[in-house]
Amino acid sequence: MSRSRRPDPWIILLATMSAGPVLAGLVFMLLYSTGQIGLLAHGFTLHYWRVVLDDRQTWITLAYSLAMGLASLGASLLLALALQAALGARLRRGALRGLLFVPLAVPPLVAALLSVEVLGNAGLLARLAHALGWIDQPGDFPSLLFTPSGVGIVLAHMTLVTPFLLLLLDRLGRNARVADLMQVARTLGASRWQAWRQVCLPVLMRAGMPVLSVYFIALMGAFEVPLLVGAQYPAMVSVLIQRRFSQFDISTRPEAYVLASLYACLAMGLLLALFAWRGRREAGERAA
Amino acid sequence: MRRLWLSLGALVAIVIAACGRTPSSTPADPRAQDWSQIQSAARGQTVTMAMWGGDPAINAYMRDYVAPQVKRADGITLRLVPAQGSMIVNMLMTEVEAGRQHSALDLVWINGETFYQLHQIHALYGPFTAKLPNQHYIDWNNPFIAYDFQQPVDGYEMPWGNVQLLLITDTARVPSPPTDPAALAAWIHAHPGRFTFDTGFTGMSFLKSLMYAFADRPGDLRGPFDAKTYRRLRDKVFAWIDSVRTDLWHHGETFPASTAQLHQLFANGEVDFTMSFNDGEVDNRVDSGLFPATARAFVLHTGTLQNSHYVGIVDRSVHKAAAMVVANFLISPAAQLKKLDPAVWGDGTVLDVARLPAPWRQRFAVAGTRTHAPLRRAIQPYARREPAPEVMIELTRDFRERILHE
Amino acid sequence: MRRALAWILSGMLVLPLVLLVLLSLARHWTWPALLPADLQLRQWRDLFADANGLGTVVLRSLGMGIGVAVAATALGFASSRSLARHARQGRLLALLHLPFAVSPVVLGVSLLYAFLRLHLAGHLLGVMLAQLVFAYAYAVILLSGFWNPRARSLEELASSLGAGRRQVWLHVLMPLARPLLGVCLFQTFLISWFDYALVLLIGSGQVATLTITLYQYFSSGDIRLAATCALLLLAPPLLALGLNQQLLSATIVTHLEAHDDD
Amino acid sequence: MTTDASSPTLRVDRLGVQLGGQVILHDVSFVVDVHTTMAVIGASGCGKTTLLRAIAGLLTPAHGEVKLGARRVDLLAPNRRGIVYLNQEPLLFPHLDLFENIAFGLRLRRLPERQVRERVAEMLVQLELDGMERRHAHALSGGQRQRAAFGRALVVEPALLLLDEPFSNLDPDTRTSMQDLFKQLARRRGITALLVTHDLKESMRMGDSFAMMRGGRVHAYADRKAFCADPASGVEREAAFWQAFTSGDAQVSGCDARTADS
Repeated sequence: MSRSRRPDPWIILLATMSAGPVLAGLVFMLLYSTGQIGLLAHGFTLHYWRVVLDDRQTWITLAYSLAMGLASLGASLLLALALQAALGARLRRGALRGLLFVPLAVPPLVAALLSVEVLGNAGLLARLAHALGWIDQPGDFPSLLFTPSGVGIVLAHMTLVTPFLLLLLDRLGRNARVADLMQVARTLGASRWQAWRQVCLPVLMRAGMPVLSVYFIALMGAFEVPLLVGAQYPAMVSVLIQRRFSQFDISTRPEAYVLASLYACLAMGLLLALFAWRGRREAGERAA
Repeated sequence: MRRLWLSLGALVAIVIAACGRTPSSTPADPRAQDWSQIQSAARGQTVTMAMWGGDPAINAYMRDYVAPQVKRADGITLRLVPAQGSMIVNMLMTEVEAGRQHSALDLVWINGETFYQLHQIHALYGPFTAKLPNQHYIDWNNPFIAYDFQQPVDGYEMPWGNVQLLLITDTARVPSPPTDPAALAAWIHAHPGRFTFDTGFTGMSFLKSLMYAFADRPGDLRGPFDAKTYRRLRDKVFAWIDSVRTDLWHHGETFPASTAQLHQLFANGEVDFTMSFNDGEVDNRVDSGLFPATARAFVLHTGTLQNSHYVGIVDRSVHKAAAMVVANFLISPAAQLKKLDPAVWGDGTVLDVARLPAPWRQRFAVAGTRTHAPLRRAIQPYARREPAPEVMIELTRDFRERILHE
Repeated sequence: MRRALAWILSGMLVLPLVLLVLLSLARHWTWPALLPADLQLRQWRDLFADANGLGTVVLRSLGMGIGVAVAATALGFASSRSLARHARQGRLLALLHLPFAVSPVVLGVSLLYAFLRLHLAGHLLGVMLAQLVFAYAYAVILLSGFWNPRARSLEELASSLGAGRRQVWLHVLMPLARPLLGVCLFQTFLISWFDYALVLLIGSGQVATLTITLYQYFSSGDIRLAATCALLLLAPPLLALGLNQQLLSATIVTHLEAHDDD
Repeated sequence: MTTDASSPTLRVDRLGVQLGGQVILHDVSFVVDVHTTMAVIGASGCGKTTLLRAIAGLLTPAHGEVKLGARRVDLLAPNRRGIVYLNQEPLLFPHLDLFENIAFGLRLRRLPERQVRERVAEMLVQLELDGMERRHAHALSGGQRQRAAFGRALVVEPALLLLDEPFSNLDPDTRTSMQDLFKQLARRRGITALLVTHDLKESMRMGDSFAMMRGGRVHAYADRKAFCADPASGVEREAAFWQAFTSGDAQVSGCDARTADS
């Protein structure tokens, strides 16, 4: 392979298009939130940073986003694994195979709208419960949406993520020849459960880890679903940033930037740690 | 390799050039011109108007009626973009910060805190209303029109419509709705989970109406912001909320984020009340099938807010003359009459009918009949003026802190 | 047992679509009715008669999507080749994931100012450029899976048989990558077509797309009109699904997978 | 069949290649006479492939010259050198059928359609592949693919053909028949070729002249005799093995009967 000394313009484009906007945005937010640019700028100040760092809500929101991301991904993963274990090859046959793709055609905005209509207190499920005589009033139906527990957010995300994970697991399984490996385990005396638990699961998780972690970071920053079905409080971080950014009180804008910078650093940190870990893992495997 | 660099460079240049087109000179200030000069300057221009775009009825009025009219009569192209309230403040503020000389917006549909905030950052052009020929029909003595949230509009905003806050219920479920806070609280206790209000503009306006109910003196909320009075009344309102809280929808742990959500809850039958800051809306909603035919609007007899909404011209607009001509058309008797019809929009007029020429007076007298809300005449006695804009800002913040525990 | 479960799952997958169709046709559908009382086409009529004409909105969204897809795929294809040959591939790959990590909302609020400065905010082109950041990164990641040693050998073979740079791309690489390019075009189209956050922020309300319209109806409380919009939003991907499932199955992760295979 | 009169002598002069700071080729110099095949024998990892790729222009050498006749080609793009590089694996373009694969180079040269047809048809007959024109790569056997790859290279009448272990993936019978076919075609078309292999027999069968490669250095032999006489070439050991084998003394020589590929 040739490596000319001259920089490859496509690599420069690649770096500028991906890191450029992120870094430019970060620098801008840092300048703005320290009072060096903007309408409210009166010279360098750490006031807004202090306000946001002292605000309990900042930490609650970050923790909540982390929790929602984990819960959404974890629940989807559990469901996908359960479906895969329960349905096996049937997932790849007949109408179900095509139908599994349907949720991939649904944007988050529509998923959120649908969860309002299905999961709401007067939604389809509640009406079914009513028709079955289980409840009298919409209020009797358990509240799934707009609650701090975030059930609605998790459920809406599950509809979006699970089919994707099913496809992913299927593909990873075939790439890693999980079925063959499990057969080997069985001939070595493993029970069906042991084979799944000790061979299938670890192999899939190991292969799927990089993808899953990127997905987790993306879910942590989700916007449309928590905007439409999340509680007023606590809010997920994207929603809170947007809310602070476009509030009437224009003095909150620097605070929105502080929050956004904090979150951006957190997400970038996680991502880079993930890639560093992957790099090390690959290097380790090559060496071994 | 070099060719690639060149083409990448050219691409960037094209993008910047395509977007960077700005008018090279700023036209003369229309305030120094007479109306016919303004009209001829306006001809052929395009006016971009920011307005809330969520109501098909309003959209249809603007697109099918206003836009063709100004095109035909004045040669102006009206471009409507969906933006409202804080979004407009944000856009204009960001434009100022970014040093844009020419705003993307010309005309903005605003009131209350939006007006207050835009005024703060000097984003509005004015005074201009005195230049409009049709402003003679406006009753500037009406405090509901001349003051926007206790702030004199001073020619920086042109009144466009006038509305009053109403509660809406389904008479099939609630035959005789409660009309004061005490009765409402009793009803809530008797019907747990069936009442709530939203945390948006309308819900906060409902709370402001309650402040009027708890006020000792009628003048309590008049004039500039008074922190002491505000805190006293706020505490009473919060005490009222606390007293009913556990019997609110979802035990008062969460609230709908917007009137839209509240409407949806009401339409689904999840709660028995919703509210609207447009007294003509309920007819429109029944007509579109969202609300049941048995839906009725009513007012708290302890008073509900009435306010006007306005259009302002953006200070950095380069189409001020055309924006003024459009604004003038919006307050023409014909446009106002059309807007009054619940089938079209159902928005109250800002014109003083007594000042209109005779044929218009008759038309206005028979127009705007609605069947699902009391007539304006009947609820006018309960109308209260909007308190100072700081009340809204403070109340929103305090509500978030004290009730939502944010 | 398995069969029953498969049926239930199928039902759950179809139900949302049925629900959307019913919502778009329902006039009254209040608690506790399981089905709407009366169905009619009024919402559809209203929608297409509404402000600025929904036709324009759909065309604008389509145009944006196609523009973003073509640009992202073309630039991404070329860049992915360089990426595949770069010594620091892992690091560059991490860079490409950055926009997705910081999320569209954060990128939108932090770039609005710069976009305004460049006269890009509130313009179709500006929104497309912002979407391109995501679509391009996606395209590079997806397409870098194409440049395996085999593709490289074929490329070298063609050039050793006398094909010039342009001929290699035109007669060898593009035909070879065609299925993947199709997937990439479609997926990057969806990035733009489904986008809400960037249009909201960078578009500053001045670029009305289908998602913006949907949200507006939703936030005005008319979920029936919102559902009608939602059906329009689902139409292209569902249509594509009917034609070719591969178009939808590709994801941001195909590349990561490909790397684990190596 | 006409011989290509323009096919000149290949002259490689002090060619050096570094990859990642490591020296892969040290000042390699040798000459291949026109219309002859030089066989370079060497163990895997000795730099054989790098040598061919440097001559083909698929990587940039650190220094040195490559001349075809009087013309210096090392500064030209790979597609302008008139040198065809053939991989070990018979790579056919998967998006083209057999006919179009062979026609690929001719089409690049914009030959008239009639000529393309004639020359491809003729080549197909010589390769004994006639009747399979419309088949795609996956419908051909390994040997057929190998022949097709040859035909595709020969039909453009390259000034130089570079063969990188061309038959290593084939079973012994097919390999022998391919070697014969190549020999026959090379003679008939007056091909100048450079062949690298680790198979001693293959080099003996196919080479007109010989070289030995070890650790990035090339040693060219004056003639066949010199090649056989050099103990490093392994020819004598091989011969000794077979002699011992046929005389029933296999046990003794079996252990050191390894050819250069170990």
